[in-house]
Amino acid sequence: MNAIACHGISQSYGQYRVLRDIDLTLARGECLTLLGPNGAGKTTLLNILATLQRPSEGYYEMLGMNGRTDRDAIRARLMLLAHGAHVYDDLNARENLAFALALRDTHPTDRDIKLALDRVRIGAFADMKIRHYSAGMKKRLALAKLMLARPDVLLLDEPFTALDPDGAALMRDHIGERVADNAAVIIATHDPDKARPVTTRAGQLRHGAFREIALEDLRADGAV
Amino acid sequence: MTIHRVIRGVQRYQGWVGGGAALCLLAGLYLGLLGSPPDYVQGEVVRIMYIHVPLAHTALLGYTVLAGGSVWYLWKRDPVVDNMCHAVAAISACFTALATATGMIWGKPTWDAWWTWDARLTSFAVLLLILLGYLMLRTMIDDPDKEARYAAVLAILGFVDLPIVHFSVEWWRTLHQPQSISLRGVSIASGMLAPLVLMSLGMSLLFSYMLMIRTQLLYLHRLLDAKKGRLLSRFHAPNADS
Amino acid sequence: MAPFKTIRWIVWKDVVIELRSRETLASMAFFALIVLLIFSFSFSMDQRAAHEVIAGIIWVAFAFTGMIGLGKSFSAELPHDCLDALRMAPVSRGAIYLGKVAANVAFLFAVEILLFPMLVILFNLDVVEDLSLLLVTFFLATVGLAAVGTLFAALTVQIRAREVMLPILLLPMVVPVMIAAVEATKGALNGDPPSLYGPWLELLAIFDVVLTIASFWLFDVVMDA
Amino acid sequence: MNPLRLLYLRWSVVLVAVMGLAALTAQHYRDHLAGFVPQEVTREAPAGDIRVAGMVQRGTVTGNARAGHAAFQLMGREASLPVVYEGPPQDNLRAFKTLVVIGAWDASAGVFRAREIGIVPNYGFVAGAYLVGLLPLALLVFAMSRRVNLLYEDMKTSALYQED
Repeated sequence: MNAIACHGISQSYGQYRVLRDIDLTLARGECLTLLGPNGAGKTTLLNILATLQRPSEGYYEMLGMNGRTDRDAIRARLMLLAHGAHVYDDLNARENLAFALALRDTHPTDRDIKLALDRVRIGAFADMKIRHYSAGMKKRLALAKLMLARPDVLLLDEPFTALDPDGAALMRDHIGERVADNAAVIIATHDPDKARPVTTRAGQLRHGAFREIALEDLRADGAV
Repeated sequence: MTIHRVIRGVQRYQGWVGGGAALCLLAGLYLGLLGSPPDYVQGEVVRIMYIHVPLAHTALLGYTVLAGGSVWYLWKRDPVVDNMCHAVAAISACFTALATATGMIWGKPTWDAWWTWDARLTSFAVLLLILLGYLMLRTMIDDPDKEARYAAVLAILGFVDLPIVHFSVEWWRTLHQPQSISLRGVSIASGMLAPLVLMSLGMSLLFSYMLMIRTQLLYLHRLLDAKKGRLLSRFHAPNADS
Repeated sequence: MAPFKTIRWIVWKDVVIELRSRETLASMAFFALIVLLIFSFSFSMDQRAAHEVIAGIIWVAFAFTGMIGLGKSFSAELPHDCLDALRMAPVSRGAIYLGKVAANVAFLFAVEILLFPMLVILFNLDVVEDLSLLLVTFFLATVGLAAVGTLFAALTVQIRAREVMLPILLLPMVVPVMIAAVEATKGALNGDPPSLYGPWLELLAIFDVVLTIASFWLFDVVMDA
Repeated sequence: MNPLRLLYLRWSVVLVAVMGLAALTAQHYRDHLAGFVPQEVTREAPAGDIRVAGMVQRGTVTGNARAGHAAFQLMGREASLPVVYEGPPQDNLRAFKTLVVIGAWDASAGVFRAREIGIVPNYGFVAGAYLVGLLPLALLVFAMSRRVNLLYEDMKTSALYQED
């Protein structure tokens, strides 16, 4: 059973076609690093897979579930790390984690949350309002959320931006751990060097069309 | 490029519907203006009924079609159905505005006022506001899928709301003033029935004809956009297409 | 997750954020106060005249205040794309809706209770001894406003010109709530026998039930893609 | 035939039919409108059946119009006209009501013998309502049909619409 199987997914906005006939399958335990210049449709593809929008044409299956009909079941198994941190400014880190995980029907104890925050090294700021967090700290908080939720499918949109080398290493180690744990991961990034150690497959989006590339061709400039 | 089968059907039958509408309306106009007797109380002014009442009925019919089409869209997610809903809304708004206008013209000689807070006039005004809000909403969304969904939500909720609006306004007016000469006070003489039925039928047919035309219009625009987009992306990414 | 738990978490989140920032409550209360002040300047009223128009003034003020509160309840989800997080959450959309409605009713009702003494002072009202029916009126009308308003706030927050579109779409829909609320409030403030304005409360209750059910189902369409 | 030309042809047929109907209607109502005011009747004493429009003078109504016979003074701008009504039962006879009476001038008795009483027709409102109701609809339908036809023409001719 494939973790993700896209069948002819296209997305158009009026006369602009952002995605064109994407056929893509990803097995569990695979990590696909997706390259592509700005406007290539990476975020749109991740949004479609994350059930945030419906493709204009085509459909996908995730873990054997239909992306059109079993949306709630799919949502329970995947997580999207997006540009927005999905946190509330006026809650502190612990409250944000508790709320986000409660919506996923995960109820970590205070100790679990504290441990996760310590692992991403923001345990010292656990009671600070997110309003005062830096972008990197928010990213680390999102990483802590991933660690606690442990979804089967991870969709990561620019996971390394805003992170310092230490944070990027934490992120990469977690991805590697999840891949070893038989999760399926898609990383959309402009920074393939950081993703390379955990990548098992590479692909490229150009003008909305997907094509698989060799791992050796995974380069930052994206020119293949 | 294939044309949607609904649009094909529309192309086949639109001539009959349009011709039927023209015939019914002409016959209805003849009977209404010349062939029917003036009313005992209202005199010649009663002839406004033959245009006002069919317009109002058709506006309500249009709103029912809009709500039904919206449910249909949410069920099937067929863009043609969305084009139809968009078309219905514009046409119903037009019919509602005209029904209100002719109602006001009827009100002036009968109640000696262009506007009264009569339950029907008020509900029609609210209906018109909802329809205009609907059309405005559609211009505020860029994503066509989102536009269709949100418009459907608004239409369905408005349809649920409308009886409550009418009921509450009617209740409110009867509490505040004795019922004024109601438009319903006109007893329908036998000579009046024929033009009324013909005009109602003609207006419903005209509404269907307009709906067919406007649905095609919106559909063709969408087709044009999609087609242009395909050409554009072929131009941008020549390799990807082969 | 059990829907009730989701509702509780959503309400908890909204209330905690509101208690920390006090943005919505403060701006709503302040706005309503300004509206009331402007009304009291523009009609120089004796007590008798006040009784005729006060119910209308109250509900104009509350409706516009409600627009602010309802709009904020979803625009607060916009920073850091929290709305997307809610849309991706594997919980029933209906539970999210009910949680948001509950939080909105709580905020609006709190502001109304807060402003009522101010009204009594500004417009020299005779305070009726039995306020329970007035409170029921306020509550039912607030639920009606919030039931439709929450749906439309969720809808308009995802489109252009949302601050304008919310009142444009919402106000025509809640005409019945406004009529019934004004009539019932008038009756309650004048100390009329409840049998006179009771039907309006029934109408409010019917409206609340019908439109909450409709919005409950439609919220799914608004939030899901 | 060119579909656009066919459209214009169809609309011309409808237009002719509507104009014919309008002419008929106008003719019909002109016949009904031709009438006199009270001072003209007393001055010119026209023969035969005529229609006179005026307002019922207060306090002059005698008899019972509901039973079908009454007498009253019909006020014009300058003079008033004594009217004797014999005809079907009539509800509309009230002081200050503007009426049209139909009958003949009896010069020997100096009264107007009316056999029918009607209220003043208000064709302006009727015409206004029909124009307001139909004209925008017609314009809208015409504009839409034309645009659809143009779009189909475009589809056939323009390079944009080659088969996929």
